[in-house]
Amino acid sequence: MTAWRTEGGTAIDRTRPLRFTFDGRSVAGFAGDTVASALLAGGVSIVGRSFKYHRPRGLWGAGVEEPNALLDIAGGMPNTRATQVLAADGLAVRSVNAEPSAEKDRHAFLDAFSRFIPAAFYYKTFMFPDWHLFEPRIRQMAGLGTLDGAVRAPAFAEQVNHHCDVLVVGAGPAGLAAARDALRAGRRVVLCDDGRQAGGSLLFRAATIEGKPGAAWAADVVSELEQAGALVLAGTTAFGIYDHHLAGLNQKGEGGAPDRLWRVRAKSIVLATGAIERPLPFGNNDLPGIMSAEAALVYLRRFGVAAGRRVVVATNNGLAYETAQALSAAGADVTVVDYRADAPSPEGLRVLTGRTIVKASGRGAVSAVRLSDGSVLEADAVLASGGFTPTVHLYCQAQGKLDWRDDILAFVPGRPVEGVEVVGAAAGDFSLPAGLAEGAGQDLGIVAAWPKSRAKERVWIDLQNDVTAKDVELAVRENFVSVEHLKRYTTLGMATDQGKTSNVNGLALVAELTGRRIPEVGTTTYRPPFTPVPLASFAGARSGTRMSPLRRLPLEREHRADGATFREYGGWLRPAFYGSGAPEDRIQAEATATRAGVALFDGSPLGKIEVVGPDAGSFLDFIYYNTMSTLAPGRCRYGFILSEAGNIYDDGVLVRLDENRFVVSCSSSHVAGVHALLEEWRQDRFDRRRVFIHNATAEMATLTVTGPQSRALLEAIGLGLDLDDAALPHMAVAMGRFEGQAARIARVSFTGERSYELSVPADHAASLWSRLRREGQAFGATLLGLEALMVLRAEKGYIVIGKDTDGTSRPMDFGLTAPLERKKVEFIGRRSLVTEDAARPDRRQFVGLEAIDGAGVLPTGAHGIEHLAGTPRSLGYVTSSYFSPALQRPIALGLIERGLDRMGDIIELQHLREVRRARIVAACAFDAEGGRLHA
Amino acid sequence: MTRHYSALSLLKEGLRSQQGWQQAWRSPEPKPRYDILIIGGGGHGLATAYYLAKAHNIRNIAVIEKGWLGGGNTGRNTTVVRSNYFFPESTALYDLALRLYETLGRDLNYNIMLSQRGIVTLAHSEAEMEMAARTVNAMQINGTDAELFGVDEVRRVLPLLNVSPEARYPVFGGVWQGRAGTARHDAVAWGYARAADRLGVDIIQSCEVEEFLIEGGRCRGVKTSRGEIRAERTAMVVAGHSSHLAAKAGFRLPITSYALQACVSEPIKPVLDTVVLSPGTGTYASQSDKGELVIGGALDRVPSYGQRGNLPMLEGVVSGLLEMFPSFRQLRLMRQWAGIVDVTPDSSPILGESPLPGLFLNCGWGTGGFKAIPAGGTLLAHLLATGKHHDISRPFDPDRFARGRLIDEAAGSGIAH
Amino acid sequence: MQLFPCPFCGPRSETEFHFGGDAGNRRPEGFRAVTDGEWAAYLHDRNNPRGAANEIWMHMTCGEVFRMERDTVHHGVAQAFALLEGGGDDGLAH
Amino acid sequence: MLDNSGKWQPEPDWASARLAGRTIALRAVTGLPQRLVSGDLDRFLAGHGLGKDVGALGLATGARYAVRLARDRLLAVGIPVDDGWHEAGYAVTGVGSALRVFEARGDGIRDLLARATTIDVDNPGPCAALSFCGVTAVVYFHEDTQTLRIHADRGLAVYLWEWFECQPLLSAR
Repeated sequence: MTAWRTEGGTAIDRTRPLRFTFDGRSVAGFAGDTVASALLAGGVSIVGRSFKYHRPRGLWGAGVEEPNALLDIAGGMPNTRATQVLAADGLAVRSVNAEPSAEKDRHAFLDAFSRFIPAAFYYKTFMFPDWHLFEPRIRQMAGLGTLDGAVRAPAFAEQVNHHCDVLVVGAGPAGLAAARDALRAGRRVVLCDDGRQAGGSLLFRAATIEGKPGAAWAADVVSELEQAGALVLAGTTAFGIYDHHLAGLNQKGEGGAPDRLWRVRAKSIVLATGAIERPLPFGNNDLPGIMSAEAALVYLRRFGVAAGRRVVVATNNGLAYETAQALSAAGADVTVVDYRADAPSPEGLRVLTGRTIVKASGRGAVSAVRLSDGSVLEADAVLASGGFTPTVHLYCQAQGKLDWRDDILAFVPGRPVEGVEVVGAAAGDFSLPAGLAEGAGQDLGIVAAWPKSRAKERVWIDLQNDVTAKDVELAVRENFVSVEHLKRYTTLGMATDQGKTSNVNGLALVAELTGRRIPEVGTTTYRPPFTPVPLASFAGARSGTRMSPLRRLPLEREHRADGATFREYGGWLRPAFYGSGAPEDRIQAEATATRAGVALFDGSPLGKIEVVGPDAGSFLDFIYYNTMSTLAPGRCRYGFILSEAGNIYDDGVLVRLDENRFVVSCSSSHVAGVHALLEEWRQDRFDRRRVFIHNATAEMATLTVTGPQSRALLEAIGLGLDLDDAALPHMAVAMGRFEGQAARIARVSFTGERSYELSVPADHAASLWSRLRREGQAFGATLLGLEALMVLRAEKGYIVIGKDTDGTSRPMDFGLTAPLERKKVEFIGRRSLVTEDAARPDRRQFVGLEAIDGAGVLPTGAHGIEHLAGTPRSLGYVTSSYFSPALQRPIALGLIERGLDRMGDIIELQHLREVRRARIVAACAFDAEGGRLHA
Repeated sequence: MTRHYSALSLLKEGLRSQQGWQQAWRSPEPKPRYDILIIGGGGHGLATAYYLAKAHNIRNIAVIEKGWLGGGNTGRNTTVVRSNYFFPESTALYDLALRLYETLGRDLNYNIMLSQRGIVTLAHSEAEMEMAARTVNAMQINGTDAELFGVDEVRRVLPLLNVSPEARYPVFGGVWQGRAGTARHDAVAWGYARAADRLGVDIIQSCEVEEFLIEGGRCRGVKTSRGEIRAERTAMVVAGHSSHLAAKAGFRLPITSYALQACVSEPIKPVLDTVVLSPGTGTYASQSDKGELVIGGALDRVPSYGQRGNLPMLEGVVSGLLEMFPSFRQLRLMRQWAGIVDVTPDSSPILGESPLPGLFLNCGWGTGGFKAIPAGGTLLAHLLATGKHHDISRPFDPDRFARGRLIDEAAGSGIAH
Repeated sequence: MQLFPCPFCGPRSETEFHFGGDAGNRRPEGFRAVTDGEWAAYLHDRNNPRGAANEIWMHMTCGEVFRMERDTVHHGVAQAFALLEGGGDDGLAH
Repeated sequence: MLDNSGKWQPEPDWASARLAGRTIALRAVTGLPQRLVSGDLDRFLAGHGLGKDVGALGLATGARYAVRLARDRLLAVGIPVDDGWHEAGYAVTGVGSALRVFEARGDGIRDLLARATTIDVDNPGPCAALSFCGVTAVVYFHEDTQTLRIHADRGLAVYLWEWFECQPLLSAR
């Protein structure tokens, strides 16, 4: 190809030259050039290598449809289309899939073996001795671009939601006219176009609209839209239409800025997405120098680049004549090969009618074409138009169905889709908008030029995936005649261009081979995105700590000052332990100090969901496994909440503040779930005027004072209430005051020690905490992190939902059967507790496990096993396991089959193929009588 | 004609312009009566037919498919095969499938491109490491391969994974199953179809069930868009349409249908050698032989039969991938799609006779149907041929719902399957 | 992203909603008399229609539990209905 | 043992925390008395001399007002009333500590809403509880339509702040 710069070029600024490198070679261009236009102008004819056969490839298109010119941009994105990236000074780009360069690709020899690697050859071989011996090499050969593992850009993409009345996709003449109409009718309008400048075909095809040159008219319409407040988005691709008229738009970031994702919710959508030119099927139609006729017009008018000096324009329709005339006027030697016998011959053009191209030839680039009449035309560029395929992807995504039109040989939108209108070339209308343009629109006047079976030459259908007509014939021969089978078997249309240029030619060939009409073959499903969209655009702000937030404690600042090590627990950031030193030592010391004196623990994440109203008691009887309406005001009760399937969903203490007000203390990780469960049953089953749910978890910080000295410490603080055990026994609650605020004090223990949970408004938590710290010094108060708390509660055999239970645990597995036997009223999950499964004797039951082999702490996750006929079988597993500082020996909890009936039995435990021995014991290992709760 | 596939036959056909290849399967007209009728020409249905013919020597079989072979979930999944399950019942089922997959290419004379590149299910905290140990021990006891990986071993198999402690989901290790991997999904359907066709099975595409023929309280076949087809035993193997067909047969199923989305990036040279799943981000990924990153995540939250992608779930899944692999921020999304999966209350499949005698069920695989195809086919063939459950399929009978004896992997292992 | 109409709040994004099962899946009461089969049908069996569906949903941001008629194939939403005050007694709730 | 205290940034000093972009500025508001009220809202509003409550992007004025959160629930701001059940038919729970309040001012409010919510600002609806940056928040205007108030769970306030910080709209650049 000997392309050259002409005069003109509306997109480039010749006063601003620039240089970049392609495969290490320096290329000159101007500001406004795409990499593609600069490569073309710079005489680079081989811009890439084909996927499978490594054939040399040149530019085919000028926009999103480009199948060949894929580039890796240094520090940027692999597989970028040269037609869609602006040339810039210092840019370094490489062709993909070619080593060391597209010009000299070391795998070019593969083309000579093409006959042995037809479509889907891999299904037929590589089975012996085994596929895995061949696979690594195949993987190396496949793929296109190369990822730079060190690059982590783009870092961020904005995501914007927008509502409008009318979204117009495509700012060509039809789209502009539609947007202006909607605007003038008072609608909220969004107009987007994937080009950097609005105008579409008006930017390169000659037209006069409302007395103005097309491009000037387009600019005027855009300024009218913008001035009236319409949102006009250039460089923005509508990549998907989703449910309920939601359009996904990706706006290209200019000047190194990241892209931006728009989610546009439109009452109606106008698709003015134009049409894409098809290749003509002839032998070697993939040679560099063979280009879309429309793309050649774009390069000439927009970028001042003529595709060749000796040009053949080959066409089966009338639209390619503008290319021929423009290139001729620019000084190229042009011959038109018109497939139509009765084509009109415009003055000054050499037109050969009623002839087709049979074959192109040339080494590395096209040099000549042989015609159906046997004649040979020399050419350094062949500009082909095989007709136009309306861009109906978005219409189909919006659940539209296509109709075939014989007059334009194309699929067009069929039955209307509510709220979606298709206009212009996308609807098969190739004339300019009615009433606006002067003179007749261009006449497509197309004749068929489909690929034929049994051609001698190799004719490419899908350039990017290297699918030829022979591949399609093979697929049909093997009965892969469904259009989806054809696509998957040959990979036709599955490349990064998603078949924009190949789809219809492939269908036409199948139609011929199977004796059907093209619409009978059907089309494949169009799926988003219309063109590839940066993954970063979908991620938006979701990364790092913004990926999914943790809840933060009101006292986080205080814990940081106390040297807490923070960990994530059930959606909260919480202190694991305090101070420096070996974590295990710190944890043991905190646990020991708690039992010896007093500890302060931040239990603020504990759920506090208020249930208020005259029906609260009967409501909670239904919610809980346990009876709750009999709870006296000022008292607390432990209970389970089950799922309807009878499995334990959550546990916790219910507090009754007064006749009409309860507080559900659910697990900190279950607050949202329990809240929703309460709301749902309230509205679905109860009188929603007589019971209400308020989630006050964040309102109250809960500070736990636990240990034998806890009462003494609280007395030193003075909370304005009687702390005598008669007035405030275990499992009672009372109201006190702190700094003039109501403080709720509950005698509830998760350590087995005398404990007080102090709940105060979170804004007052810091001063209560510092008061406890200050007064606590006299008692040697320790700070207790969550890890040590877990040890303390395990010594007592208290369960942690989700750790000591799994999704199949039922209350009877924990020995709690009384409510089922005694409770008179319905509750969630009740009927599921009398099924065969719930009654089966071999359930996994909650027990303690005592290591008897002297080998230290049992591994959590180890399974109890028994052997049946030499085969191991799991009996359940260790759920919690620690070294007990109080007992000075390992302790463990587990769910073991029939465990409650096997007290004292010794079982084997297996962990990572090693076997341990343990005795089944009661879950509570420390202070079984519970005396310390009252000590 | 060339029937057998091999390097030699490729060479031979290359020399004669590929003219001698035989049809992969015939396109027969339906007969009025078969011994066994299978509704659904996806992987499970075709495998059932193949094993009926091969293992039970029953040849008078038809598979009817309303669209094109493998056009349902067989052609819409993320191609992962694995058996890293918790309960012995599940391990027995999925490991049977994996064992059959290991020899399937040679068995079918069709390269299904089984690539046992391993799967690592990441653990992001010490608590998740304890759960991972629980799972690994269960798998080892239940007789399948599993290792507990530490962070160094994870880094070795996933060099581009962000294992920094500063990652939103830091990596502590994971559950490794080395025999897991991927297989080419279309090839599995096509391989079974070709092999079943060779054994005489009639595979009839574009044949939609209109109603069931119910006589004397039994299913006697179906009325289709291509006429009545009678059979004494009929199997319904129609993932994504199970409830809809069940309604035609007069019963309801414990199934809700959801869209499961997946997507692929543009192809790139190899960067990801194993399958990786992160419970923290809710994303899993592998790289296909063609170079595309195949990315999946959780189910959509809205029950649906629309086989379409949607933005919210896609955005979550993609951001999860980028959190795991920051360098993937350079890539683009090339294609997005969705399959419709049948979700049961315990996410385990249903295999057994339906409430309508004579009609048998293979459904409810949720997101796990593809990996189970050889087992689903083997077990349903056993049930259809003998009238009795195979030991491995017995726990998956639909009677488990009334007995309360669910096989809930998510509940048992804490890891979503 | 679908738009669902909360009967109180109006149209909101699907991400604000939680699916609550079939409308009219009435909970069998009187646990002693309920058979295994009846209970399993309530717990597990679903209409799961392909096409017109009649479902219970919760709008998570306001907590409203309501009934919605929609299409599971093309995702058109026909209408949403508030449940009756005093419990789901319009015969359509659980 | 892994320590996450570096990864999760401590919360800013809310009294002085500010973010400012070209068209919008953001700060925290402290000390607003807030209560959840559920039940007979008409009686509550009448009993406290309040007019109608405001919905999503509604305009509240003064120091005493009510914002609607659900069919039968509202957020009462600046109205002293005891917690618990009231025989007039409503339940009250204080949430003055539970909800952190942000205030955004400027021409860029619509741009902020477009990034943080999917609400149609021209048709926002009667309920001010909506998903804001992925978390449930109460969102309405206060005093004028250039001043947006956002109430959200205090535990998530740092997340919201980090989300605001990463938006070009709220960066000084």
